[in-house]
Amino acid sequence: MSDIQQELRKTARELLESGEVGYIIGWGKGRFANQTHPIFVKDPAKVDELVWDDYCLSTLAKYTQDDKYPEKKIGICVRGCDSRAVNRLIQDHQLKREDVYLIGIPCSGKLDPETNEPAKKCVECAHRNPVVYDVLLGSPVEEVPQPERFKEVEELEAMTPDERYNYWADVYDKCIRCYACRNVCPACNCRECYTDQYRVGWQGKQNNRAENQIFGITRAYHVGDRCIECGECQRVCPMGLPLMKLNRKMLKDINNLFGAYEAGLDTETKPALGHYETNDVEEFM
Amino acid sequence: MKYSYYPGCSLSSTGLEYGLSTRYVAKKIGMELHEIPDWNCCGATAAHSMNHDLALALPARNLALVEKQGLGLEIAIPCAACYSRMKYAIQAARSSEKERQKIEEIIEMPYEAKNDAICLLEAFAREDAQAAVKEKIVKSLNGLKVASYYGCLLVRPAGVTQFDDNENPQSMDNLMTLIGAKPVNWAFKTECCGASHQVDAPKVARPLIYNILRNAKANGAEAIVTACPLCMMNLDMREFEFNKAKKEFDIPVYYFTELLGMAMGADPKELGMEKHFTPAVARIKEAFKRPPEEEKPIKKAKAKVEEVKEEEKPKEAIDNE
Amino acid sequence: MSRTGVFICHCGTNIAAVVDIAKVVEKAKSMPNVVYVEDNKYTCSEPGQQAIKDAIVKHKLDRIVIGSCSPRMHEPTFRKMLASTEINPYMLEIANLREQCSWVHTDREKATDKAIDLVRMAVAKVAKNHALFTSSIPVTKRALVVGGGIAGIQAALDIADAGYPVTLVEREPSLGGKMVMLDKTFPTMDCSACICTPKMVDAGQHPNITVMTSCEVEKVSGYIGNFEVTIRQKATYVDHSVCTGCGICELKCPSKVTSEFEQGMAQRRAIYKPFPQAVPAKPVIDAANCRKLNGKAKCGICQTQCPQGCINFEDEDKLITNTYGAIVIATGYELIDWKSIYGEYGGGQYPDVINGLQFERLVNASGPTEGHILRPSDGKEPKSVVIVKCVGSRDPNKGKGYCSRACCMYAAKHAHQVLEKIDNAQCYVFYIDVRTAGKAYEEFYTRTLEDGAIYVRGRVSKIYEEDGKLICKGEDTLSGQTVSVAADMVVLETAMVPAAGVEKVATLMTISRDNDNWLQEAHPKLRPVETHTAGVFLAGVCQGPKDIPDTVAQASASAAKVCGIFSKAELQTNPMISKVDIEKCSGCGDCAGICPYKAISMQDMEFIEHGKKITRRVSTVNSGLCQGCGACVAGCRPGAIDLLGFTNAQILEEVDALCL
Amino acid sequence: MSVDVEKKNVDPNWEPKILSFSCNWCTYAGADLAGLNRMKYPENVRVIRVPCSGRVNPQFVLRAFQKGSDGVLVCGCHPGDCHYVTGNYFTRRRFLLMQRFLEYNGIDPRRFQARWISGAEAGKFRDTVTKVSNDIKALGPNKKFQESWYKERGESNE
Repeated sequence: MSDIQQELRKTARELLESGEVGYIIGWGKGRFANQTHPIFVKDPAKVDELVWDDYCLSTLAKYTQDDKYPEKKIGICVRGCDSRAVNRLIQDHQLKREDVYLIGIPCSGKLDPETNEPAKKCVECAHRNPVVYDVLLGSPVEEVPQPERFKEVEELEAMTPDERYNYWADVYDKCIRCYACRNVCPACNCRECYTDQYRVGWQGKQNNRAENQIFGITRAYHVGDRCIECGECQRVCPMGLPLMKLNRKMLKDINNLFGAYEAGLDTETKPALGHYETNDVEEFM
Repeated sequence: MKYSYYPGCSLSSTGLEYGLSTRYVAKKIGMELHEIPDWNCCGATAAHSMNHDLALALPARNLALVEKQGLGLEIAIPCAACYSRMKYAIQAARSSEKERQKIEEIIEMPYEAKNDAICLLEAFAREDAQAAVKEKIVKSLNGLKVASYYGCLLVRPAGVTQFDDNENPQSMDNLMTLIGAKPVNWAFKTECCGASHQVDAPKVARPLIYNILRNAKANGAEAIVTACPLCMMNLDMREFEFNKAKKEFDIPVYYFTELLGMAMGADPKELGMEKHFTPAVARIKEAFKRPPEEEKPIKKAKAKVEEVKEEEKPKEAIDNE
Repeated sequence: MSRTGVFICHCGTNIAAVVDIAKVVEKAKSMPNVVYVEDNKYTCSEPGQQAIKDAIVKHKLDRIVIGSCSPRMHEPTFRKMLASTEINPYMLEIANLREQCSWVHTDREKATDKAIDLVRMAVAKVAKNHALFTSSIPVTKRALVVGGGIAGIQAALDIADAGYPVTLVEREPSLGGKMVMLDKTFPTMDCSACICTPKMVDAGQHPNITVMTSCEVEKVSGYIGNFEVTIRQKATYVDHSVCTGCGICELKCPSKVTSEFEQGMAQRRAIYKPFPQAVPAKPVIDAANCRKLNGKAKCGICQTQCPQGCINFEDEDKLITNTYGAIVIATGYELIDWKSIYGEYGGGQYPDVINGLQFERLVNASGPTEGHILRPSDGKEPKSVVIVKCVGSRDPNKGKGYCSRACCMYAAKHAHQVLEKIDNAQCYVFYIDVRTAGKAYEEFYTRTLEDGAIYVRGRVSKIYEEDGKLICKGEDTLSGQTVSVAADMVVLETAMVPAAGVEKVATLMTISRDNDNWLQEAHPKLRPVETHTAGVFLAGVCQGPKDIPDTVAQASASAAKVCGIFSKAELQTNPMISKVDIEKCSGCGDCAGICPYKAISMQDMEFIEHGKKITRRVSTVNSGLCQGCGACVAGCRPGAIDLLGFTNAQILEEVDALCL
Repeated sequence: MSVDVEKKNVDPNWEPKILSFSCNWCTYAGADLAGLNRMKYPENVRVIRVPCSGRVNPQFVLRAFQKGSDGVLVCGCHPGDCHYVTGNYFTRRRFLLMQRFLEYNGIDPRRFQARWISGAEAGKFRDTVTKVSNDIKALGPNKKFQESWYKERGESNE
């Protein structure tokens, strides 16, 4: 692991000294060994703060949304999921490819700081190598096929409508509407989220079960055809809600109804709800 | 060129020479024909005019046996009637699940309509077979004018057979050009020969055959070639009958496999050719002795040459104007 | 605080019979923002409307809800009424108390509850209505007519006579289309050239019509009143401004080509006028067959022979772009390719089996045989002629399912011409039905029978050649016998199919086609010459098989529609269109992808954000193109784009009102 | 804390509240035609007119359930007949997904239906409304996604 870290620091120093990049978004250590968090390195001297270890979990692409009109390129370390996030932001016209310099790092999965077990999102990850990058550190790792991509969803589908309602009712009772899931998600890139809009009437602001359910379902419906399955929403949710089960349900239906689909692998394939086929499945005759 | 093979009843009775010549030619060009073990009669017109389920079950049993045989090959079927019945059975089983289950009940064997059926003519009309036949030709019919008669069941109903053009089929004509014969462009290729009605309604059926022979003669046919035992029997036997009353037609009738066999140097007896009503051997022997035709394309080429010369002529005229 | 007025209509007894009007009025009084409620026996009548106008003034109302019949019925009426008051016509909502309440329910109490709910929904919606104003778009008073057959010519003449400039585009080297190929026209048997060529000449010389032959429409954009059309002027290698049409070049040209105009029965030269009376009467060079242009030889005779020196071998296609206010499509038809479908009629191997247009050329005085009916094979006069009708028509499994309408009449005409021009000729007509649905059509058919044409009811099953005769085997269903006719020549009256290339024209104009590829009219009975694309009209057979009288009627109808548009200085646009809130729009472009009318385009705009000048991509709506369907609004996640008249807020209010 | 949501024994004279979004050019015209022919159907469907079924945002359906409607019906032109050419192709995709997603979150599939009804199919409109109304009557009132759940149990549950 350390030689990639060395290369990362060397590449970062070159990029910063050459002035090609304004700053670099990477991971840095917190106070404890299992704590890594995103950091922004501007000064070539400080590149040694950049680390690459088992706890680099958070996705970095969404931070580009805080600096939408950079003078210089932004350097970002991209693993498999980050690179797909970058593709998604480019496809949604929220990021220009020429505004970012992507340092690709093949990732063989990270550890969950609490349990020191491989993180759930990494176990389920189907694209460990970056799909887009300007430079690649280290050699690509072997991809792990994911036959049980929708297992959890199928388990829920097997329940009766009432059981499912009760399952989700318990989940939404815990939701505190902190919107962390929305803030971390690369697919959630609207300028003003529908939940923040005043008096349009989409949805109340109270934090009760009904409003939480409507928020959960609407958000899953909004990002359903754009979700890159990076698992961040579930990881960052303070209440530990199984949000990926919602997104994966949407993806399962999109795959069954409109053909095999994985978001963000390139910038051409259009999200499912953005277009149509005249011979789509017909159930409303 | 490997097929499961369903000979059918005619090929060991009235159409014996069709069976012999097929075996001969297939062996010559290396086409493997795996006869279906314990095959049964396909029911032909008798079955489908009396009972719908029986008409589908009889051919389906053979198809089920092919599946049990497990070679996973297409089934080559010489006789047009058997071919038509098999095609109906396959289409019925593939188009409705209910029909397939009823068939399975009657024949008490599993049947999933996996294999396809084609007529023997289609097997020979395919590129690989035509190439193989070309290599084995030793004698040419030297421009013998041959009218190919397809009859009805080989090409109709188009939805079921899906073979060649149902109004103007060419596959047998192409085979004939391979062995040096000159196919005649006539209009009765797919007209009905009256089939079994030659027996129960001669007054209506005989004119049908008479018209076919008359149109063949009118277009200069020196022989008629068929791919169905019933067409063969009707044309051959009734021509003999007409000629007995008044010598009018001199057009022997052959199976296409017989002509292929002869062109590969077979002895007429090996192919059972002496069994024909209208004497057939003489015409072939005479054709072999004919002077080989100059290559047709040369004649065409000459025509092209004249054309070009004519074009150049005005050019000089222009220059010196 | 808005002041809503609610007016409940009895509609005579239609609503009052089932719905308890008094109870609805009572309940309406307590609805939010409602300050005045009144019921009226006939709200749509003059006194009814006057009552509303008075109430508006008296109670200073600013929003109106009317509980009456379906909005599809009287919304326009009540909007016109409001236009004469100071309330904006779009501050109005209508509750459908008749078609969807009183007429369909019997239980008085439940129907009344439903009526109250419907009024409550309308009141809740109207609270969120905004004043909307129609905007006007300029109209370019120039028409484009695509297709130079009789339909295109007639439409162009009518529009030009009304004083508007017209561009008449025809892809062949001359106007005239199919009609100019015909010899006589039924039922009056007047000669087609005598009634078509004068119209062609009129179109050619009309000051308001610019005839553009050998041209095709390349690109169309824009909307009604402002179509931007690019036309490709194909290279003709002859400068028509200088050419006098003397024809010397046509005589000298060495290379002979089968003439498409003569249906392949005669030859023309590489430099040619399709037929003597062509408009414009000037030749063009067919590059594929000209020996100089296709590189076969160094010919160039026409250039040396031309007294005016108007041959230019370096001519190239030109693209001409212009704006048009309205477009009439008259692309016409062609005959079905029967040879590839009907093997039983010989599949084209017998030269004496010809189709209707070929017969027209034979019997035409300026045709290859100067009007004598002679067999294409040996030039002899056929003594017995068989005419076969419905070849390709009314034949769903081999040809087309529809009836081509005109062939019954021109088959009778052909029979009449055979019997008239060939002495003691025999003419058999095989038919399924004889359809003579037109003025003097039946009389024309009976006269053909009297001339001695033998009509055999049945289809021809097979045509084959034997001893020089064409044997037509068929059936006479009236006598139940099979019939066999030995004919010298057979004329097949084949089906009409849309002209090749009509798909391109249809997609350019964004109009749809029915499943036989005919262009789709807006409504078969009520709007036969209009299409769903405003400003694009249809004329003639491109919309479906028809004969010349109907074609000319449609041509004049579409011209009237065009003049209707041009009579106004400006066009009012539909105000209920999408509007973008550029503050909320993140420029993701989803809406642009959804819009079927390409009315939404993403544009970069200047903004000041955090004190810094930046340009950002936002969505903009073209008010002329947007038809107000709202598909984009439902596709916009933050709700940045909204549909005026059916905004998110309005619909959500309606949903809330129903359920509280 | 599971909630006994589906009271199986539904009292007979309970009237469901059903909301229907109908496209102006086809289904709304079909409904008017049903009226013209004096066809009869149950009273508990309220129609909201929209220009095109493509205008219906799936969030409206969520809102309807949340605000207390027992069933939602979205209707539009048959694909290919849409007055706005492609509106209903998007409707079809959106509601193929939303229908499954509602079911996944516990809403009984019969409570949400979508149907293509043309301007001439008055009979089909009446039959669809009657069928949906009877389905929902059998299912009983919908308590899911409802704010009213809190009113019954007082504010402390906020």
